[in-house]
Amino acid sequence: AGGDDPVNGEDEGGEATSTGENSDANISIGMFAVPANLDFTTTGGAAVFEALLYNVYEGLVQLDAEGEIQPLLAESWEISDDGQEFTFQLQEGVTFHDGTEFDADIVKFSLERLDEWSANTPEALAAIDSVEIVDDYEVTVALSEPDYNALFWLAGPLGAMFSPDSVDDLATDANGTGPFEFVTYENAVRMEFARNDDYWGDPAGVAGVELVYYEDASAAANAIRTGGVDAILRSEAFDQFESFEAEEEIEVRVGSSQGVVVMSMNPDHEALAQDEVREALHRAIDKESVMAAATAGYGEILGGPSVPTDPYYIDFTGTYDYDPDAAQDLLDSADVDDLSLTFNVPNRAYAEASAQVIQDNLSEIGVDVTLQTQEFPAVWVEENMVNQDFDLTIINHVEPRNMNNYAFPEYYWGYDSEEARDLFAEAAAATDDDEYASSMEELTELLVEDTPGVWLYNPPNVGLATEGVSGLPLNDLGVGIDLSDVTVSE
Amino acid sequence: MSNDRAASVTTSRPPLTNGQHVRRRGGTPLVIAGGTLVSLVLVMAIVSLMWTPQDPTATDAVNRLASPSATHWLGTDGLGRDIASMVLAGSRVPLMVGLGTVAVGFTIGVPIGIVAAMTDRGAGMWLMRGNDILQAFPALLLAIVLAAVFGPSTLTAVTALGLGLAPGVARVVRSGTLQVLSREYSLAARAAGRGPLYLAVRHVLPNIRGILIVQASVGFAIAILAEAALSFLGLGTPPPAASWGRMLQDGQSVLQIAPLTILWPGMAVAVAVLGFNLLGDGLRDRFDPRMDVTR
Amino acid sequence: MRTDSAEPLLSVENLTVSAGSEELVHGINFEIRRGERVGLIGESGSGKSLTCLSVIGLLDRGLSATGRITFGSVPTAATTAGSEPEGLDLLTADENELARIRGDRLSMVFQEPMTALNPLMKVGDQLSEVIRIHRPKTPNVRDKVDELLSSVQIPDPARTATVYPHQMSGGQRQRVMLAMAMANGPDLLLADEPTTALDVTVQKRVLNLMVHQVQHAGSSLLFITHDLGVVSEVCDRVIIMRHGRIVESGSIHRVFTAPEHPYTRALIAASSLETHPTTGRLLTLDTPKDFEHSPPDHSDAAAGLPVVSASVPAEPQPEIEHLTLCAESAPAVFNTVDSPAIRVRDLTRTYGKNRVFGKSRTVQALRGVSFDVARGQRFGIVGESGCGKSTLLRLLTALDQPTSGRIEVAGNSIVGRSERHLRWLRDSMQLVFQDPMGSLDPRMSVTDIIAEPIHRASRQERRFRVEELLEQVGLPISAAGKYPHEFSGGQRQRIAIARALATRPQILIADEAVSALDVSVRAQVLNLLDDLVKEYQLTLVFVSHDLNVVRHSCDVVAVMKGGRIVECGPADSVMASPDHPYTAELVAAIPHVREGAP
Amino acid sequence: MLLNALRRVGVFALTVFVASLVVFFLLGVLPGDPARAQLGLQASEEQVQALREQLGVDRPLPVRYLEWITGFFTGDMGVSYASRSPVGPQVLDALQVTLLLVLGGIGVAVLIALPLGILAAVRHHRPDGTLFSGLSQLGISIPNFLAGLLLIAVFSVALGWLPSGGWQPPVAGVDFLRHIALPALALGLVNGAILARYTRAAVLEVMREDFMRTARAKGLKPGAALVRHGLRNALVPVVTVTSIEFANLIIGAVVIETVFVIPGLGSTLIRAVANRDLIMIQSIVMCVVILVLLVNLLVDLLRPVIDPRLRIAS
Ligand SMILES: Nc1ncnc2c1ncn2[C@@H]1O[C@H](COP(=O)(O)OP(=O)(O)OP(=O)(O)O)[C@@H](O)[C@H]1O
Ligand SMILES: Nc1ncnc2c1ncn2[C@@H]1O[C@H](COP(=O)(O)OP(=O)(O)OP(=O)(O)O)[C@@H](O)[C@H]1O
Ligand SMILES: [Mg+2]
Ligand SMILES: [Mg+2]
Repeated sequence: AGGDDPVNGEDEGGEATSTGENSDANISIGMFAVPANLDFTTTGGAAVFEALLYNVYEGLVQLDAEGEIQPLLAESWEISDDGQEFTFQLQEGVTFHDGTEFDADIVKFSLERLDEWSANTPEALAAIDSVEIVDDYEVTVALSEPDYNALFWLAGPLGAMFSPDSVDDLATDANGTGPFEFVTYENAVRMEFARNDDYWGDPAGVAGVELVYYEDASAAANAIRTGGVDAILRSEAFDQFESFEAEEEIEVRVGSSQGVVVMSMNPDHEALAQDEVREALHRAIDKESVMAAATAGYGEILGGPSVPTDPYYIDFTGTYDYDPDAAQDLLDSADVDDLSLTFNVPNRAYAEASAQVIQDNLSEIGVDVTLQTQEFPAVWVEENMVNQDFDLTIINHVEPRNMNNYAFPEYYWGYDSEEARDLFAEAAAATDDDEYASSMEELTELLVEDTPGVWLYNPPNVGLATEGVSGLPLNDLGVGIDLSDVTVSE
Repeated sequence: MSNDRAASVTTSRPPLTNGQHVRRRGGTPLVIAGGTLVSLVLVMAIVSLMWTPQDPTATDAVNRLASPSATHWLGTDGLGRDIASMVLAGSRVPLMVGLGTVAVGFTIGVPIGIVAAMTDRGAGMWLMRGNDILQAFPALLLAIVLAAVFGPSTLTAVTALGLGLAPGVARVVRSGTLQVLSREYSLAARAAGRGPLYLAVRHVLPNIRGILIVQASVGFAIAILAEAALSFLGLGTPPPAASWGRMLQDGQSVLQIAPLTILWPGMAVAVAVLGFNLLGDGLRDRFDPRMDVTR
Repeated sequence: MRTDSAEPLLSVENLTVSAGSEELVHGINFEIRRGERVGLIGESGSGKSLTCLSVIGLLDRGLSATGRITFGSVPTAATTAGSEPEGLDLLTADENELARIRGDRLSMVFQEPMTALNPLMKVGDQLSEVIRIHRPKTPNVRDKVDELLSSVQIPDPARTATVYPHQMSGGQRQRVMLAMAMANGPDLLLADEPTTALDVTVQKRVLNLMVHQVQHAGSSLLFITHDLGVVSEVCDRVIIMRHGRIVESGSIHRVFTAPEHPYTRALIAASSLETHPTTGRLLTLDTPKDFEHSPPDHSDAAAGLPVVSASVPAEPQPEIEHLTLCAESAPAVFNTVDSPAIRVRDLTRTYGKNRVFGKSRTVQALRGVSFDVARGQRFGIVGESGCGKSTLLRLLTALDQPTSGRIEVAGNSIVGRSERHLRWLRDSMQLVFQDPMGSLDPRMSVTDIIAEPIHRASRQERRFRVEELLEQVGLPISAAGKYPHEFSGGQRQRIAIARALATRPQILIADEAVSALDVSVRAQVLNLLDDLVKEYQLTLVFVSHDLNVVRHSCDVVAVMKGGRIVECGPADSVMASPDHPYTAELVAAIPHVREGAP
Repeated sequence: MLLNALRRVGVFALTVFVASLVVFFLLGVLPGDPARAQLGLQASEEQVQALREQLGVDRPLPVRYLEWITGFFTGDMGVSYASRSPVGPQVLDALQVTLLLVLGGIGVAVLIALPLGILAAVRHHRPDGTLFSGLSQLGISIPNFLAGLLLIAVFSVALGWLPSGGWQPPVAGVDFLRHIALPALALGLVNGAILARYTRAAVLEVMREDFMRTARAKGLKPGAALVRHGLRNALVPVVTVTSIEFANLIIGAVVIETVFVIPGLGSTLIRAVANRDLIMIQSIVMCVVILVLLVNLLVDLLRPVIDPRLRIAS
């Protein structure tokens, strides 16, 4: 099948179809966040599954471009009234790239294997109790308690279907049912896919995909300028978008992401334990400036922990608007002066830029902030998430619906609220969208009021595409980047 | 193990006594040019301690990447900070790194070199072996690894760069010391009943002073370049301390649209390095016109 | 071959060399005729080299020569057949013209045999190059090279042609240089102190060769040296320079027998270590008046110096035996006395150690030396370079440890003692070195240098002592605050001597203490040493490669060769009737100012 | 001579051994947990512990050292913590890339340095000689990554002549050359300037030598004397410096690779440091150290070839 020829970045000639699309074309796409290896069951970070899910691996369901759950390997499903049983009807005639047939055994195998996952939030599907094979193409997934989010998580990496024979070398090879076959991954340099000609659904629009990895936004921007790549996803060269927009050949596509850039305030710190102090800090920060520094103004200012694409999103931007005087008053009323804080900053451009603006902002209300840059992920994770040794820290939580982490008191930001936990449980037990959304909205309000962190902004998902490239996904939904619709025209 | 041989081949020539090579006090224009540039940087650093046009850490995201104006003489950077102020204040870190590097390098290298020369056969040989091993770890490599071990900071950079400088210093000091020790005045001092410490302090150090000054000057230049490279890799001076290397790193992403953000710190680095190099060259000509070129 | 010897080959008119605005050579004039050998003498810095380099056009950049240097008067090379009969003005000639004659009609031998050859090129190739440059079509250049090498008496020329310069001894290299210069049978050979870096015995051989070659090829020779003895053996005519001027010139015979200029007279006196007939002191440049009235008797100078009776210490001296090392292996003990100041027995010193990897290379610098030095004796050691003189002195002063053997100073063994137990030795024994510049730390003031051996003393005491010493060595008190570079060679050696005397030692060891000095200064320093030895009642161990000097300054002389003492006895007796063949060779090699020149 | 060479090789081996100890124990104290770095934010302590055991990072250091060092020299450098694939091939691939880049850099440097240095020396008393020295002085003062950025800005972004980054293996032919051109230039420009300075100094030094005067006295014109006698002598120190420069180039390559997105040792190292991929870091640092020592050794062995004075063992 498919991968006959290595892809090398430039559009090769091929037969043009009547629509002007070249189905023999190869496309090379610049990417950020380098996968350490191919095993997203044990390797953290979005980089791995982003590339593989929906392209090489598939799950029972998927998220469409609007974030709605759609069938994939499951043709259809039913949810029991108590919300504890999901019955899936499976696609027939689906095979893995190595020829293994996809059936109910695979589903049972894959979902039960979630116990062995050590990365990418397997606990989100902790409610799964058992997987029953009804027949070859029907399975029932039983939950121990209702979980309204279960389908959503099944649409993500946790729902990926694996062939039992290939789970031993997940780190170095990928065998799925998707529209692309995995060809090669040159560590941190490039990953290559070839079209799966035996795909059960609509075949992919290009013959081959090359994902080229960059650690540096401007290096990638230079590459697309000079024809090194045809497109870039997740571009962070914000300052260059303007000049790209002025150019004919390159299209700048600004979409949304699931990311929440949040500055957490450690409640173990004496002063930060006080509501007034946290609120003061929140109001002292000019989020517009922060976003201007971090993303050149692209993205959405946040007032709360949810992002606009969440079904329960409420705009809280007005709640703690930038007001240094009010912040100063708050501090005074809390009787806090000479506040000095250390701010652990992961060594990522957005974080360093944001932190410097914040430091400057806070100095205006007399809060002395010391920046401490830490390598991400190794040091930052250890110091902040494991040891919880910080006063302030900042990170972009990219996983979808990351607000759920406020349910866990042991999570690094140490938010511990009985009320919030009850609301989470209520939302999980919801049986319809409205019920779910209203619980979550209530929860959001509570969080905003408690303000355990300063939600800064929701970064954009910016793609750059050269002329003739179309079908690139616009939004980042925190699942796989579906490249099957990408086409290249003459 | 390698360089001494070349040194001995090139320097073991008998002294020129027939007056054809009259030693001139060379290098004055170089010293003046280098000295001027170095002073310029020093003055920048000192002035920045007391005054900068703007607060170099004050961000102003609305005015980011502004062109030069009356308030922002050289424009602003990606966070809206005043580039002129940052260039001024940014001279402190490289100078400190340079000073620290030279201090560390000398504190380690000079004693090693002198002791190795004085105990040439026994302990000295092993000292130089150790030195060779240290020399196989290039300074920047050390810096990267140390930054990984202890986290990136000026201190780790200084330590690593100093450790990287030390073996070279030790070598030069050793060969200089050997030369001093081979002079009859050293023998005379021993015959006068003077101990090794006296010899080191009264004869060796004053006579290798020239070489040391040259090494210091060159060490400064190297340290400034290395600091810039480390900061560029994100392993040097962490924000918000202004440093030219960081400015270059920050400016890299806006090179196309605001080349000035990179031009100024780039020029500052070049001027400082040029200054120290010229000074070093000039001083080398002055102190030691026939110094072994391999170091 | 060339007949017209009356016509000058080289004529230098009003040659002035200056460095910027500073004039270094002040309008000198001289001529060299065909086949003539002219010596150019003068103290260091008098402009000899500059004159010579001006002729060949290789002055350093920054120096400029004016005047006129005419070379040759016959049509130059075959290439410029019908050209002017006029000689070529070397100062105005362009680089091409000069390159054509250099190495061909005009060639030069430099002073330093160690560095004048390209270290990376085989000797044969360097020789053949000079032939090929000027005679590109010469057939069998290889044979020619062998021939040249054997003409300068290099054994096994074919093999020698394939070695690198560093594999040859200094004398051999200098012969290669000579062969190179003579390769194309030049009209004029310039030789700038070609043998000062060589041992006397080697020097003698090279000089003989040079004269022979020049005579054989009918070339003229301009020979630069500061050694009158050498020039008188090599040249027909001599030019004497001082401070960039020619003070006197004439035939060897005339100049050496009837010098006109006082400087010439002084120079001659100083270089042959003449003593004042009444005081017994060496004649120096400072005392020209003294000997102007009593012209020196040269036959005396050549035959033997007046007895040094005046400087012999008052105390009775034991009888000194004149011994010779008979068989190579016979362990001889020389100059035995009772209760000597220094007693040395079976002293050996081997350099080089076994190494972890590779084979060991050792040098036996001393191979069993035994002798005594009596109290108050002046003990001289002579021998060619590398025979172990300095090694011996380092052992005597406990600056180095012997491989085996015993050394006693005043009855106490000094071998294997730690520095702490040698304090007394440091106080009672001091050293003066060869190189007056090298033995003084350029970064220390004269006071600090002289006071270096004085350990526990107040500032005041120190200053007193330094001033006292300065006076004794004949330097003004004002010298105390100055630095070594502000002094001349002779003055520097005085400082070094002052330092050596600072602790009022009983034994003074002098390692080639006057070898680096000009003849004119040498006499002053030797006089000073004589005085001080008397005044301080010193036991003196005096090392030199110059037999004349040792003979003047010492009672006893030991001749060393290859790490052994081969002969030892009263200075005069050893010089007058050497027993050992090597001593005989040394004595014969001393260049003498010739009397009746041909 | 052979013995001497053997001795040097022995010393080299010993040095490598001690260096490996230094590398291993220095990195043995790295903070940051490789297992944690890999599993990401949400993994539980038990999972992390399990991975630690699986990776063997919980065993005593000496055991790990022995395992690592024997593995290193038998080609089995272990399995990377991050990529879970054998380190050996990855390091070798990266090494190959870096070596090519460094060789390219040396090539450029030498091409720049020799003419510039020689001209600057020969004409040091003229304005153009001063200009050449000035040029090389200026070249040294510019950080190589800045040179790289500027080269990209000019030759790939503005003019579009060459790719802005990336790498192609030599089999790609022209494409390989197109990709290596700018990084090699960026590396070589700066180091060429340094080398030019040394070349100038060496040539100046040689021009003062007595044997150069002898050559002139033989009838050689100044140019011919320099070519026939001077350059080879000047080469001795220049070769030594080139070896030192080689170490600098490897390190320069670390930065240049980052600028030009080249998958060499440098970028691999930086990433391994970020991942706390100990085995990877160790192997790379060890490779660099061995490379540096090897170049020193080669130069040591080479110098006697150029300089006969060094041929006698001492
Ligand atoms: N390149 C130069 N620049 C300036 N002054 C020089 C230069 N070369 C020589 N001199 C000076 O010119 C004078 C004469 O030097 P020259 O070399 O001719 O002396 P010399 O008679 O050969 O002495 P020696 O016996 O020591 O060789 C000395 O005072 C010397 O310092
Ligand atoms: N430190 C040393 N290591 C190895 N060999 C040495 C050392 N010092 C001297 N030698 C060798 O020992 C021998 C004797 O040297 P020494 O210096 O005693 O000779 P010298 O008679 O003083 O000669 P010169 O007249 O040249 O000063 C020489 O062959 C010399 O090469
Ligand atoms: Mg001279
Ligand atoms: Mg000696």
